Amino acid sequence: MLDVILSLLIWVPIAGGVAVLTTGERAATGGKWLALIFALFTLGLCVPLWMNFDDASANLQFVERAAWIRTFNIEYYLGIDGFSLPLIVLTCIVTVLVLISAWEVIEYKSTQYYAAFLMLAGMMNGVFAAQDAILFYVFFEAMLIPMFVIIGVWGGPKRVYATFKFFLYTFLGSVFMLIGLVYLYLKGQSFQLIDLQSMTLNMTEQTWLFFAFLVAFAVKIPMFPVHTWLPDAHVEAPTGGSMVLAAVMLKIGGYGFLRFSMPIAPDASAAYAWVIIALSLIAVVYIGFVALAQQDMKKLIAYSSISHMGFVTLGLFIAFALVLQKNSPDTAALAVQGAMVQMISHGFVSAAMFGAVGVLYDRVHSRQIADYGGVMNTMPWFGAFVVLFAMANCGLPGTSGFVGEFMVILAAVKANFWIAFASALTLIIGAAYTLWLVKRVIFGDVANSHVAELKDLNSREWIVMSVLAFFVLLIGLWPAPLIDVMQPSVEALLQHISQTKLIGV
Amino acid sequence: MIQAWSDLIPLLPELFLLVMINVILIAGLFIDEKRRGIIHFLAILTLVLTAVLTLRDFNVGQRFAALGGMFVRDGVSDVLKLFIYLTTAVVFVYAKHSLRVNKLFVAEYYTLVLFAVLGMCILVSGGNLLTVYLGLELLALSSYALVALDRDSSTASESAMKYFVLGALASGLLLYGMSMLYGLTGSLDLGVIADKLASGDLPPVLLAFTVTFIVVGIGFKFGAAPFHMWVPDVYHGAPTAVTLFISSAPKLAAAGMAFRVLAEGLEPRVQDWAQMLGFLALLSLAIGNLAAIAQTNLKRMLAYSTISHVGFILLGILAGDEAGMAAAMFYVIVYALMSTAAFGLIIVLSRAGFDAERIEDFKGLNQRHPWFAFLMLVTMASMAGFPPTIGFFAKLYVLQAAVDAGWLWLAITSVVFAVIGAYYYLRVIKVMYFDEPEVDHRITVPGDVRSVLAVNVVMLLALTMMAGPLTRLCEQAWQ
Amino acid sequence: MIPLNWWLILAAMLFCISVAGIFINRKNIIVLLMAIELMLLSVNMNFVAFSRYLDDMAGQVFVFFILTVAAAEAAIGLAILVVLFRNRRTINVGELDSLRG
Amino acid sequence: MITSTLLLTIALSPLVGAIIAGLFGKQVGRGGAHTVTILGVAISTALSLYVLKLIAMDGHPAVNMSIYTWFEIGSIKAEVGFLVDSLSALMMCVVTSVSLMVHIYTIGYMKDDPGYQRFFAYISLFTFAMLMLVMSNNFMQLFFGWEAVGLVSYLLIGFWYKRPTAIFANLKAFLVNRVGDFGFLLGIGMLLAYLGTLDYATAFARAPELVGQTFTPWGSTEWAVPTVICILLFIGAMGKSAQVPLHVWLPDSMEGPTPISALIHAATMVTAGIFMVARMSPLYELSETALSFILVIGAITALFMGLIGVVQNDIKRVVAYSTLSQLGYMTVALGASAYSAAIFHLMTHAFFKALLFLGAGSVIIAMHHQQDLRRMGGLSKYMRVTWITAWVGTLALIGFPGTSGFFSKDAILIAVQHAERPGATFAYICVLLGVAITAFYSFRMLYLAFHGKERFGHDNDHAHDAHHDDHGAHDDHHDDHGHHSGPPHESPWVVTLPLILLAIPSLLIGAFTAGPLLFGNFFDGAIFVAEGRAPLAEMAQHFEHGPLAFALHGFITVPVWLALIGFGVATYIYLFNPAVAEKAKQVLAPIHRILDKKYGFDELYQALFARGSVAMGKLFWQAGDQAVIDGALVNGSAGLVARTAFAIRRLQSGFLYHYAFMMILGLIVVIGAFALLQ
Repeated sequence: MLDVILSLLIWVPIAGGVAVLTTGERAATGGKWLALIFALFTLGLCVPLWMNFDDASANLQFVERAAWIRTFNIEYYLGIDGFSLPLIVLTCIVTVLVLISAWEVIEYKSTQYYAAFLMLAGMMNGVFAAQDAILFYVFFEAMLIPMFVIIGVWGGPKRVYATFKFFLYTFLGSVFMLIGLVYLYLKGQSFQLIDLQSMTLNMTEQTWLFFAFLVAFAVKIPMFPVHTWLPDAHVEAPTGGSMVLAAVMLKIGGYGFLRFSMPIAPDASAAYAWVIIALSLIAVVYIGFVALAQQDMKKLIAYSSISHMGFVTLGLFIAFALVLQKNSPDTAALAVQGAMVQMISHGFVSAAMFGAVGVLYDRVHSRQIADYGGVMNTMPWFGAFVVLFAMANCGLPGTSGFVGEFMVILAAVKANFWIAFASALTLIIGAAYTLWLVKRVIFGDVANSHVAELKDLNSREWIVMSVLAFFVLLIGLWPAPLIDVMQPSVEALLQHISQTKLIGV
Repeated sequence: MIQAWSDLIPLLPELFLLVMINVILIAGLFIDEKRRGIIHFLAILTLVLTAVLTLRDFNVGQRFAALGGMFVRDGVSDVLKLFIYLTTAVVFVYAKHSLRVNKLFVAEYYTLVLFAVLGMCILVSGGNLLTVYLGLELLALSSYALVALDRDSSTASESAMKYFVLGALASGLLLYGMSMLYGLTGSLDLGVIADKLASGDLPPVLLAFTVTFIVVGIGFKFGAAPFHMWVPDVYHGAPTAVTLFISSAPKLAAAGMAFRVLAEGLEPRVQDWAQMLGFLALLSLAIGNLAAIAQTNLKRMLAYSTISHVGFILLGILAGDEAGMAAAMFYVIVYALMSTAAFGLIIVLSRAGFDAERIEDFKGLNQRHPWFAFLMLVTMASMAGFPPTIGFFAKLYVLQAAVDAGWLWLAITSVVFAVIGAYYYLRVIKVMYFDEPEVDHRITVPGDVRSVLAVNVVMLLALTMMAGPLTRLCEQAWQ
Repeated sequence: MIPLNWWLILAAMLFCISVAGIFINRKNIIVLLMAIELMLLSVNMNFVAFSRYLDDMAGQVFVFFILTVAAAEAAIGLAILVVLFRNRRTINVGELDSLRG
Repeated sequence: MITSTLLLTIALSPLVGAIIAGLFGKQVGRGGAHTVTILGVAISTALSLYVLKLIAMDGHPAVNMSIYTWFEIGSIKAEVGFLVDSLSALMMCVVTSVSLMVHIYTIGYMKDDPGYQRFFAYISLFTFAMLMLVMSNNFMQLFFGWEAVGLVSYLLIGFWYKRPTAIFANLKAFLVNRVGDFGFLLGIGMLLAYLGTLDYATAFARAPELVGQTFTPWGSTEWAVPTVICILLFIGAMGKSAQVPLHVWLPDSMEGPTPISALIHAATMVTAGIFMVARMSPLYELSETALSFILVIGAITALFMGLIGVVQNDIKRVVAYSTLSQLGYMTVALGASAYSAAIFHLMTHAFFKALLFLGAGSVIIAMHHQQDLRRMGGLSKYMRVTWITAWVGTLALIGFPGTSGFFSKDAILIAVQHAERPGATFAYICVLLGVAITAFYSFRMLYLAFHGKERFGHDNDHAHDAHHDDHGAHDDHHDDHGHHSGPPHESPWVVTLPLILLAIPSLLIGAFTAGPLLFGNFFDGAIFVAEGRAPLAEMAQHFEHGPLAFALHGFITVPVWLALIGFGVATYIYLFNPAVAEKAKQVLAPIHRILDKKYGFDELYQALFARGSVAMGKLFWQAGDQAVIDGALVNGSAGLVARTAFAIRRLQSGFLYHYAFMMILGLIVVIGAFALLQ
């Protein structure tokens, strides 16, 4: 089984989605259970995956390789390393939680809802497992359609605008990447990432490729100034949509940076790292302030996601300065690790925050902060969870949110004190917008009749919240396992980017 | 003159087709309304048998010429023909339903379509300007008649008239170019012409002038901007069953014509016509994608989307080399599949006295009939070129060829327009999935249409798994 | 004898006139049909002239085919015209704009 | 023998208590909750004392062990581990013992509160966090404890989350602390960047390398690395230990229940900054500049926060301001590199300030949660124990010779007097004046509360309303406690017992420990003072005749006289001639207003940061995101496309001749373009 486990991780959920679709609306409950079983099975697959993963080597593991379209030497080429593994596990966990959290909430076309999420999960696993650029691109793009439908069908009043914005934004970004890939293929007659990464390219080529990739992934992650699709998408998306979007889909941007931009165009990345660093800092500070001004809970969390993603890009790209100028690979590793941990952590935290908003929305059907206040009085357990996740969101030590930011900031100090200075401002701003939100929603006296008649978490929501809380604390208190899994790949990456590709051109 | 009967062997499919057409023509006179199903069956049978005959000595990479080089058979022509038969057969299946509900279920439809098919076969096998012209006209004249099939529809007759006049104008231009070419090279045989041009002792400006006329003729058949003006009106005005046909198979033929005349006859002047096609491609992409956004009628929208697809096909052709031609061929085949699927779905939704041709008519389809909604979703995704549909690989193939031939800027422009184009395909999906249904009558579809449609659409997905063989086929056809 | 160019120029002029006829005329569709005929004739003239000067029969053979096709074309054109008139009660080009946009 | 098990037990037993009380509060009930938590804290208290004994008496060597690796990336390693030496051992004892007292006290203070279990969970959790902080052997864990105590403080200040004032105060506290942590984290980052380690031992060992290294913030400006690091770290301390200008959160934190004011905002958490600087003494000794900076900041805090205390009418706020000023004293000591003196004062202060707070709390219970001094008076005859212990605490606070406060404060004063570094003189003046001020407000509070004529009674309810106007709404809290009026009465034993237990060390601990802590070798290896710096040398001479002699000698020293002056003035005004107070208020109106407005820090911050940042956010959002990016770029381009689309659509006019013309035009264009190209 292990030699096809990646295929299973991709196709089992997709097949499950199809199966669920066929059950139709009449057997909705059966469909739900079927979906949940498929999701759980997929999650179960992660256990052998993690167990048998050799965290001592940076090589691809569980490799599956088969010719697909010989004409362009496109292969069905799967394999994972330390970067992919945690993200795949994250995807599977979040998917299960999303299905559970939608259990009684989604009545309209519920089987389609579940099917969409299952397919989405398979495609996202595909993105993280693909080692062939076109295969990656196929999954990368294919994901958009289920998400488009999810937001559009089960979304809020302004969903049409949001979905189109989301879709076209991402699509526009990715086509440039496609051209870049085509160019690379024509140069090297291969789409396999390994070949692309080892290909020598002169500075001009690298620069063009770098920016082609940048557009694609900057939109996805998203970076300032191409971030405005995210708040709209989140506000309109159903809870599950927001959870997956924030927890996994954004990560694909960061993942893309370290799979494509950095290794394929290392010299250009080094030369233009300052662009990304500047944008990341803007994301951290500017977006932080924007989040402070939000009146809509989901918008606020969406903006905070953007600001947190700033740490991912920052961590990835200060690595260049650290390796090349400061010549301290360890700190660089710290930075990249920080970025990765930040991604995983944000996966859980943001999912939790959106889940929490969903819990409130299901009861009161409002996302406006002004409509709440003193929720603690009627939903003490919920309040406790929210406070925990809020703390994680503003990077309190002991929660996962702290680890990534801590590492990135520490590394940044080595790279340049002022970068660290700017990024560390998140300690203040992040705490400000998160805790102000908590103050206005959770604390205080019962604000209105809606809040007065709130019921505390039911067992279903309990499961979701506590699982997320578990991981938030686990990573926060003991990140070592996660980091050890990634370490060899990180070192390999840094090793790779530390050598210029210009030689021989 | 004929050296030997064996010389006619390559023409066997066409000859058989011709015979059968006449049979059907006559049968049509005697078979009455109720038993017209026979005609339908007969027509499909004809196509199948013709396909069998074509396959009989189907051999990619091998080329033989008949009638003193007037009629050529090689991988390109055969592959195209096979897909012409296939699409036409599918068209017949869909059309029957539409014709029935629109009281147009007449034998003429079948004879005319089959004549058009014959014309296409001759066109894609044309080794000589004369055969090319005859094939073209046979196709064109039958199409004009088809468009006017619905005698009582004023829009149909109007669009037929427009089609006719513009078509005549276009063939006039083409003929003028042919005459000049004849005058310059002293021959009508494409092979000889190629050699003459290759020798290159001819006045370039005059040649360029000539080439332009021929390109215009081809551009018109494709419906490439700025010679696209007929496309929207004809697609819109003609009965859906006819639009279904006109939008699919003839594009294959047009591609074949381009291959014959440009890639073979005018091959030495590639730098001339490549640039012209570049201009056409750019305009087609721009006009097609932009104008489609502003449409409310689905047939019209698809017309503009066709124009934009033509832009992509030209993108392949203008690469000028084998890879480019193969790419264009792949694209046009895929396009034919997508187009039949799209119009097929329109037909599925239409009922007596009501053509579901406005985009609004698809509102809430997901609630009325999730399966068809899903099929439409896949079709639209494929047309927009989203993975994992085959439409994506078609675009990828073409882009590769264009970039390889040094048309990077055009490739980039094309993908940007593809993104703009995505908008109106998404709008269809949006209407089907996000909106509430307005009408709520049951959708009743004959089983054959239902199943063929399913296969047709699923192909758009399944082909991505098996994109290898198809691409290889196109490659070999151009070895 | 008359140099080739004269023929060509004459043909070109006829061609231009016919083309102009197609898009300048805003009245009667019949005129369009005539213009189309004229266009084909000009092309025929080209072919004949060329075949004469190249003394190669192919050109003239082509002409025969063109004439035949032209006949067929005219027939279909008129047929459509009739249908159109039945539906519209007019053959005025300027009124054929129900399909647009 | 100090084993990891032992230390883990010390650290974790409060955590266990917290978890049980917090998650299973309903199941275990009130009794269960306080039993488990008190048990947990009691265990770690006992064990901490045992550890201290081992280290102090049996000369057990300092222990530095790592429990598990938090992460390891190449050479960069973050572990969770314990460093237990005399310094941390002492802190552990202070923390646990005060915490224990507070736990017991809470049983009485919170007995009617619905959040009983939650409260115990919090304070036990706090104990755990504080222990992690003091026992840490590396910066990562230090930062963990640092923020964790901040979190619990946040939760506890907002314990009565219905009160707007409370949830405002806790947000404010957290954010101000975050400002400090911001600097603190950067400091850690600098350390890592220049020393490449997060581990204390390694860092201190390599610290000398820093000397002479410079850091270029911009252009050609050059800063000494040690100074930068130390100041950054100290910014963290300023946040936690509420030094000017980051002090604003502490007074507001009095919105929390009194026990935590005693535990967190007097005895332990706020002293974390002091502890941290002492812990980092090997670093701070490298930077004169940083030390002077600390000295000046501390001095300012010591004097000016004390002054505010003079005009406060809320009994808890008076104590709070005195805490601020005492923290200033400790900081000054640090600035004078008299780390041991600072720690010594930290310890004594922990006891007597906790005592005072709990005493205040006891009064508050008696007055049915009336906190306004103007509504008290003459309580001495109703609550004897509280009254006496309050006297003890006050004497210790003003440093009355013989009390523990006397030794610690004197040590600081002498240290500052003999420190030769920029700002020392200024600091000395400040702290001297501070002594008088301290005495004045301490006795003012004492008299207003326990002596003079009773100002409470039948107008009690009215008093409440008046009181509301002063400080937020406490009404819901009243509902918690019912509203039994009638004469005040002594609090139950669970309240008075801790008072007594705290009064003893407040009186005596100084005398017994001053010798070893200040002049002995107790802190050797834990606290490092540069060669030739002996801030307490002169004091040592006086001290060699033992604490008693020293105490007697104390009576002829300046500070004590200043204290007595303060005492005299307070006694005259508030015991014999209250009218003077009013008169003084009129005469010194401007000063009074400045003090009453607390120098306007709050208003300034509110306007500048709170409103300012929200306004900026709105600006960014509406101008940047909505107007420019979305409005102009995104929707703008979409609109452009749409307009073009409709324009092109118009080309399709429907007229045959237009179509034909278009074709011909296309033909001509192509040919023309070609002619040009050729």
